Amino acid sequence: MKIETAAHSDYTVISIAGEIDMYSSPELRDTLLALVKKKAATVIVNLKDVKYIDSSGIATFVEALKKMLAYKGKFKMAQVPDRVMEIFNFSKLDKVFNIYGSIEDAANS
Amino acid sequence: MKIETAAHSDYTVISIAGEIDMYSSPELRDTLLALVKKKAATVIVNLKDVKYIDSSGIATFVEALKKMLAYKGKFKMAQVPDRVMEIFNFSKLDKVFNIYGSIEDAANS
Amino acid sequence: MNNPIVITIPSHPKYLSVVRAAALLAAEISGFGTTEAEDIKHAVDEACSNVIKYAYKCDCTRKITVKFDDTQNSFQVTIEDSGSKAKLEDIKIRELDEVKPGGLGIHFIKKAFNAVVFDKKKRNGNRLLLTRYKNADEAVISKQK
Amino acid sequence: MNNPIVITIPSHPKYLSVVRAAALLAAEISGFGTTEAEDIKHAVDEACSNVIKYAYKCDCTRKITVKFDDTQNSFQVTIEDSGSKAKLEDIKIRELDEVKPGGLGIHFIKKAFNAVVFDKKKRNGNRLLLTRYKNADEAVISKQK
Ligand SMILES: Nc1ncnc2c1ncn2[C@@H]1O[C@H](COP(=O)(O)OP(=O)(O)O)[C@@H](O)[C@H]1O
Ligand SMILES: Nc1ncnc2c1ncn2[C@@H]1O[C@H](COP(=O)(O)OP(=O)(O)O)[C@@H](O)[C@H]1O
Repeated sequence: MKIETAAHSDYTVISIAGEIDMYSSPELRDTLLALVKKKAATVIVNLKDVKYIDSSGIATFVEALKKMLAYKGKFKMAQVPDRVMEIFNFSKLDKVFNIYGSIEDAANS
Repeated sequence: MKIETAAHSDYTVISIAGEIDMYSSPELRDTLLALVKKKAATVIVNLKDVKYIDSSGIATFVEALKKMLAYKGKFKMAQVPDRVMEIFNFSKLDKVFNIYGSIEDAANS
Repeated sequence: MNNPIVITIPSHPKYLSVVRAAALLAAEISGFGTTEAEDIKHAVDEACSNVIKYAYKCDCTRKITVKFDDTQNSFQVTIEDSGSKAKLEDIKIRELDEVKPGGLGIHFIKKAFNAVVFDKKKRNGNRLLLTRYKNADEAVISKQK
Repeated sequence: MNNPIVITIPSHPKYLSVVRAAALLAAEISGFGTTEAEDIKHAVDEACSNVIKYAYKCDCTRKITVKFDDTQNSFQVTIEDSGSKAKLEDIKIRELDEVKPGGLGIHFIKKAFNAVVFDKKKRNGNRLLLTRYKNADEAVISKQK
């Protein structure tokens, strides 16, 4: 897994590539919780190049979402690959996460 | 491995996708030797989507080349991926095979 | 008869990618399509993650052995460890409607496999048997037993 | 200390893809870059193909066991079979300048590994030890011995 962070004036984009599993999700968690700590207003997670996500990756996103909601921050997802979307649907999280087709759409919503 | 054959008036294009190994090379050999049997004038092997080639795959190409040269047929290769080219270089076959950047270049040469 | 594929990894999360790759290919070789093979890969990964977390309590110097058996009617995956015994009453299956981190692994395992059982004959450690029937009817009959 | 990754497959060419995937990941986990890991994967595939062809004479119902050991100084792959003993005099290394099918496998194995030896201690079958040193100097010293 590779994580790239791009800070914009209104939002931060976290682009993730590769496999999110029990090995890599702690690093993802660190990245997201650092933003939570700073009370980041809007975080957009770009999942375009994610090849795999397991339950630890999903748990990480749910944790970040809940922690951001607590201070009224916005946690958004963009460019979710089909296979990852299937996993979100199965987990009944497709309605819980705010999912957008593009980073632009996520930023402008 | 998947093989697609497209017969044109002057030449036949064999497009190979996936991994060429001890398991799949017999099928490739059958395809090429069927063309040799028909004394096909020009065969262009499109390697664009080849992810892996082992020595059995290379041996199959060398065999087809030699059998085609015997009746003055033309055996050409197109769109060789970098990793496959490295293997050809190492095997000193880069000078033996006729390699082109595109199927068009191979057809027009 | 097909011999099985067997793979042993140290109980460190960095080796889970090896098991996933083997699971995907084993499922594909057994004739499953991409979606089914991905589901099987995912389930095996979740089961091995649970071995590391619960049977080995995150001690990453132990061993996990995963066996893939392809028969005419079923695809069976056997996961063995030498860690602490799983207590069945601890394995809670929570409702997916609650939104909370955790508790999803078992759902992914059950999604891919028709039968998920711990082998009681295993003395020390755990032997988890995951079976996916190739024929849907047979799966239903088995569940009714 | 790292425990090894061990994988056993039936001696059928359709399972070579599983060994290749495991070899690539094992090499990457050991810190090799993409080109080196691809070379290692290729070498292990060629060695296993030779086991099927020569040790098992294409009987695809036997077993091949491949072990990946990562140490500080080397990456070692051990390939075991229970087939007929390799006669060293049969293993010819032909010149690459001749253009002919066959005889390339050994070259790819030697490209990826510094040391390629059959373990003489193995009673029945073969145990091929492939070693790649992580430190180039050490490889040179070892070759001079
Ligand atoms: N191999 C195992 N050994 C012991 N307990 C387990 C094992 N697998 C799962 N469990 C128990 O079942 C619960 C649910 O597992 P799971 O659905 O994978 O979710 P999570 O690991 O996120 O809690 C776990 O919290 C754990 O208590
Ligand atoms: N595992 C083995 N057991 C016995 N003989 C072998 C083994 N590997 C290679 N050989 C011998 O070495 C020769 C060269 O092997 P290789 O370079 O892989 O080329 P090829 O298999 O195409 O002939 C083979 O023809 C064979 O006689």
